[in-house]
Amino acid sequence: MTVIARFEVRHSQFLDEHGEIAAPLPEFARDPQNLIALYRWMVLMRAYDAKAIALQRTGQLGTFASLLGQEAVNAGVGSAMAEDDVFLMTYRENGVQMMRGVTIKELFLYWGGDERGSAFLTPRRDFPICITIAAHVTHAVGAAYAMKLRREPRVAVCALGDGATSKGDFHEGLNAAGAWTLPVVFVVTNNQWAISVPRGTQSAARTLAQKAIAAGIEGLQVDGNDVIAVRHAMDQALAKARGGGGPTLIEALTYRLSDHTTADDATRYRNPDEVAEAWKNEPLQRLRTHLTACGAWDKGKEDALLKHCNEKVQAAAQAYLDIPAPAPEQIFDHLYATLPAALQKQRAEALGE
Amino acid sequence: MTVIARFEVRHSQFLDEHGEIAAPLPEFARDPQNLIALYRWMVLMRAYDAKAIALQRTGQLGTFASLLGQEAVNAGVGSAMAEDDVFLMTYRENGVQMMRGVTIKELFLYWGGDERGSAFLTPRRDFPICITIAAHVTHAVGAAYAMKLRREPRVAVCALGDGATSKGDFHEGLNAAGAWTLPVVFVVTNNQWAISVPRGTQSAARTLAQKAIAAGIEGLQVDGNDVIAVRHAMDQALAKARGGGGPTLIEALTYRLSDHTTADDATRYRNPDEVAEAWKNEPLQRLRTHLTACGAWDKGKEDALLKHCNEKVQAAAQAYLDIPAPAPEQIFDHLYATLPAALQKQRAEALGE
Amino acid sequence: MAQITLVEAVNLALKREMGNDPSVVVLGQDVGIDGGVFRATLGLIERFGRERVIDTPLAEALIAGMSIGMAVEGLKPVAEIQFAGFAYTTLDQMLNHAGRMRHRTQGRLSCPMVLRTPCGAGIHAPEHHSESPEAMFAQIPGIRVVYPSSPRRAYGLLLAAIRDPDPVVFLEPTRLYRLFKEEVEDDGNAFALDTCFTVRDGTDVTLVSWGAMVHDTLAAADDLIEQGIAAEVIDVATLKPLDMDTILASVARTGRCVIVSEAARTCSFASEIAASLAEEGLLTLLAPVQRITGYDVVVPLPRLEKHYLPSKRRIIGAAKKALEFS
Amino acid sequence: MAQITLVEAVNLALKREMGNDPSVVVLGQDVGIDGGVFRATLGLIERFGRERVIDTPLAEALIAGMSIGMAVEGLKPVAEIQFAGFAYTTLDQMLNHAGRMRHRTQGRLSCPMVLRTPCGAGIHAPEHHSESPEAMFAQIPGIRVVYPSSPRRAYGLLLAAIRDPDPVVFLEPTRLYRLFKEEVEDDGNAFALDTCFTVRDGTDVTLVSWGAMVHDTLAAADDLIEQGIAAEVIDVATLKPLDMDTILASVARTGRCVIVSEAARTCSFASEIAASLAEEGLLTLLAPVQRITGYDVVVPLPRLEKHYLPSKRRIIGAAKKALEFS
Ligand SMILES: Cc1ncc(C[n+]2csc(CCOP(=O)(O)OP(=O)(O)O)c2C)c(N)n1
Ligand SMILES: Cc1ncc(C[n+]2csc(CCOP(=O)(O)OP(=O)(O)O)c2C)c(N)n1
Ligand SMILES: [Mg+2]
Ligand SMILES: [Mg+2]
Repeated sequence: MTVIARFEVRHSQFLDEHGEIAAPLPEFARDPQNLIALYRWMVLMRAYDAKAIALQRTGQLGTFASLLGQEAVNAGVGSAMAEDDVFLMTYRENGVQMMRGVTIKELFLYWGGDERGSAFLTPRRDFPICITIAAHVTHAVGAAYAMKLRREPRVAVCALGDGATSKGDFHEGLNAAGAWTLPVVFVVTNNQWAISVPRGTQSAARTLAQKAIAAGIEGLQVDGNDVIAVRHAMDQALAKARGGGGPTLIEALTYRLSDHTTADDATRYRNPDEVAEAWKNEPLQRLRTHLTACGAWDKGKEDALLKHCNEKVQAAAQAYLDIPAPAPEQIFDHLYATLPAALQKQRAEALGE
Repeated sequence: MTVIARFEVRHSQFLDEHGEIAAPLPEFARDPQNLIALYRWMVLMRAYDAKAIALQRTGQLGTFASLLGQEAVNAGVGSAMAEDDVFLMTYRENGVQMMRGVTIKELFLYWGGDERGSAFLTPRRDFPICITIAAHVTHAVGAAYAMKLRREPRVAVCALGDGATSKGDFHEGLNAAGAWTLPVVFVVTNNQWAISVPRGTQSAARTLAQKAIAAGIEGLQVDGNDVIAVRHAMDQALAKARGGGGPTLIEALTYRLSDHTTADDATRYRNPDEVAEAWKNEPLQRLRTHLTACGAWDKGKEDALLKHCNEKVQAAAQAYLDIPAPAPEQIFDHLYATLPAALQKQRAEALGE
Repeated sequence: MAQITLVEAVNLALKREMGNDPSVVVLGQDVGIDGGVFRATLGLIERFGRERVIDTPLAEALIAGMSIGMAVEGLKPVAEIQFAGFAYTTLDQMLNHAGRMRHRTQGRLSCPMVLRTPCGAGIHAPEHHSESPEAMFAQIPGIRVVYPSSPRRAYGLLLAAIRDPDPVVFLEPTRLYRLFKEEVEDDGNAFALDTCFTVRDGTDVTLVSWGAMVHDTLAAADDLIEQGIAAEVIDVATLKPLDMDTILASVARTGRCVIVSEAARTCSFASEIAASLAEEGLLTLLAPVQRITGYDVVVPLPRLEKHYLPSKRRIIGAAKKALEFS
Repeated sequence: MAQITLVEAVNLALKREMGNDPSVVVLGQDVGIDGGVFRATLGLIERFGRERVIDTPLAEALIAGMSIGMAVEGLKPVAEIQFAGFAYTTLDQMLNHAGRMRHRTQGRLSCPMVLRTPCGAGIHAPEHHSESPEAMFAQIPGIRVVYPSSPRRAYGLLLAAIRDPDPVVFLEPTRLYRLFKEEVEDDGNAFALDTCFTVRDGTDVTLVSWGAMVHDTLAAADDLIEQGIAAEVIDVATLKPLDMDTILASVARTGRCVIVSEAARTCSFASEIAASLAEEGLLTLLAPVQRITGYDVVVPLPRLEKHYLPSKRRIIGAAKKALEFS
């Protein structure tokens, strides 16, 4: 027996769960102002999330998937990407979407069951939310292929969950991205649960980062509650991709603090102690501790920020609620570039109703 | 950055391409009679293969996929399996099928485009040849699950090609087999080509064995032209599976010496030098050299064996050609346990023709 | 006898058959401790254990493919696909393998599996959660497609599906899961898998439907009778193989037929029935057949889905139009 | 003008459009140096390079999914699925994503891709190599389905498919790939994507077909004329959206219609046309519509496939039967 290949999976963390510095900070994180910018986004995400749930509970929004606990992954990814990169996402990346220019009103529209919520113009080329798990991994490969073919210094960033790594499309896409050395970054947000299925039931793989080995690409794990670690890994992966170095898979370890969606009741299958434990590890507190320790943050700033975020979210909610319902015939709009004759008849049928 | 997981891929070989012993032989291989038994099967496979191609070229058989060069993989797998294990295969494992009791006549029937070729009763529970690449990987998982549930000491063995490792079903099945620690052995016959697509185009992974890492299961590489290495790896993997140790992926390195099928012309895309080089490495010669060196084989035995195999194959071909054509209405047979009324009408329609 | 909902009837049939037959296993996403996102598998894991009530990794092709492997190896898997919108990745396995296993091996092997999935719109669900894929499955030779529309039929047909020696796709209308209750006796009696249910007798027009739309169709029939029009209502329920005889016999009496289904129209199961009428029932038809179906558009998100689903008004309009011919 | 085969016409259109438009790329298994297993992509890699003529890993869902990603990002991918039997794994991507991209984003993004695949039986191919999946694709809202039956139509329709701003599934009849040649001018002219072709005029009966069966249908029409029966033959070619007007107009003249297709009958495209006739053409029908199709069985292996494919005799029989009504 000869050893013919060796692999390692590394883990990175800069701020530990107590907000203490665990490793020398990367350049960008040495300026607290940069971290404050990230923190502000994370607080806005949390305010948005709370509002969305409140709207849903009062019958003013459809089923909603909370990103509670995953703010650091969102902020790390959203802040690292360039404007003309392309983002391909699941339903739990609304935070990244905001940072890229999707308005909160549009996000509410989406969850309100209105197609206009995916019609956002900024970011112009980002894909719509992908509900069918992992299907968008192959879309990311295609988008990245187009960028590479045209010699553009752009990157496709594809976010997915731990559950998604079990799906064939994930593997097919990852493998192809490796085969063509494409400019794509896969971010696996390992929040430990896929609805009621815990990470350990999903796969015997010790880490999800090691899924990259099958595709012959680089995989690494980061503390997904440490926004610095996420951002740093993204910076490196994006730079590598832009430089022709090919794909990277980043497993971001975090925790889904909420129910799967508002239609779910996680107490049915999840130990409350585990959730309580996870709360100690949540990403906002740790960053706030660090910023406070740096002298860059205090209670006054915190209160002002919370107020600002709540107002912003409230205004967006109102704007959303004020939008008139779409016209019934919108179900025929944009189905094709030009509505075929056969469908014009059906449209008339529908209007005749 | 902390290293949180390390992996290795190992390669094993006992007989090198010159027939020299490269590593201490495992127990079974120390008795030349055991190796002669394997050799006899390999020679029969080659005779069968040549006859099948001859029949196809003369219009007496449909498209045929040759196993030329892959005899050692076939013999290693076929000899290691227990009778009541279950084999799930592609079109290039006719050698294993023979060893498990499928008659050569039945194999010709299959390639002759006759469903009766998959109606073999021995081995009773083996699956039919799977043409849709990698779909049977998930079947193997289901079969292995059933065995485990019933506490049977049986194993599902699933053979597939290098190309098949790019497919989603492969990944979904491998991952699930790992998650449930199922009694299944995956044999990836890496013959370097998937029709015209070379192994390197298929994936950036350095080895195909490392695909196992993504599923958290053991993966190893063997010299697939060394029947001892294949057999030994199979013995170990089967024992492990039977003992509750879960799945193994074995990558068997070999070479497709033939065209992809009789419908293919490999000279269009493949360098003849590469093929000539591969011939030096083919599995029969090396085993013969070793057996001869052991004093267990000679020209007389070889000639007798060739004659025997050719006669056997010839007789099977004749038996195949003598079988009357199936009745037209067979297209309705066994579609359901009992033909539904709606289909009885269609059957009558067909008979009325 | 208890009054139970359709989803409870599904649960009851699963419990019954898992108790009867140790080879029955249930698998899918969240079918274990969560009891399935709709609670169809509630309580099964407690009663039958983790080995027979299997939470799978997130992979639908796997779920279908491993069900095939299990079935060939002698188990009777009942797989759940969480929503029909995620069932399209199972089509390859169902068509290329499940439906062929018996024929391909000329009876040596078989594939007694059930693929259950919730179907249909009208529950304000997110995208991909309101699909009606019955026609895709109905195209597949060698399989059966069943689509109950009441608790009692769900119970009797699911028992039949599990006991059937061939693969069955079992579609469950989410809109009806909890809409109403019915008395269901847990008597273990299975229904036939190839007979339509005439759920209301009438002489003027035949209304044919299945799944959730059966209820809108019955509601339309209620309104019609007040207007002096007696509609016969057929719940197809066992879509494939199709019991066309019951439909033809009804249309022979009424001379008029409206087919009501929420799936998009093109190549739908409504088209199949209309085609069979054009072929075998033409001489008895007094008016054109009408398909009142979903439009050939993407099933809309919640805000517009009611404009997509055939309304009672459309059904009534079609029935009246049919009666204008003489 | 050259006499070329259907597969050569496909190749010609690909060459033409790759030359015209640098955003067109071709991808699939063995489409590169091998030129595709049927040689449809022959010579493309030499002319346009490995970056635009892409040998993919062995993964059909990937091929469809990455085509979507490419199309959204501004390329015009023309993907080849090696045989239609391996295209079922693309349905999820085509239905859940390709057909929805434009609507879902309300016009912000679009998906101008072509998914080509050889279809149909009759070439004595192994299992899964003789499938006719047109109805599955035709069910999908937001996409087009095209199925040419001659070199000229293959050329003009493929150009149209590539230029179309929406996803098109382009089905190619393997049985016709090399069966006959036709003069095809490489003039870059695309055909309309929503108009049937009336390939033979007649007054007694309308025969409707597509794909390889158009030729058996024409052969039947040849025989029929000798028996004094003038059949009109329509090649549907652009299946979705369907140009039902041409068919209805013909049936209004002849009063009789036989639909010929090799796909299994249930929920087939033949059913769709028959259903539309029952709905919109009933008053002009003088005889029941007949579907002469494949049976609802697994497409047989080579030895029995001829018993599955609709024969000329069956077509002629159906036409005559239609004429027995008066
Ligand atoms: C293909 C597919 N199957 C099933 C579902 C239903 N479903 C929605 S979310 C989910 C779990 C996803 O888990 P994970 O990938 O870990 O993402 P998370 O929800 O934790 O962010 C499932 C099974 C789906 N949307 N798509
Ligand atoms: C799903 C699917 N896609 C495409 C094909 C067509 N096809 C048949 S064999 C083959 C290559 C398979 O390569 P590999 O897995 O390496 O097996 P080998 O032929 O080398 O034994 C392809 C693409 C198929 N049979 N199934
Ligand atoms: Mg998760
Ligand atoms: Mg190979």
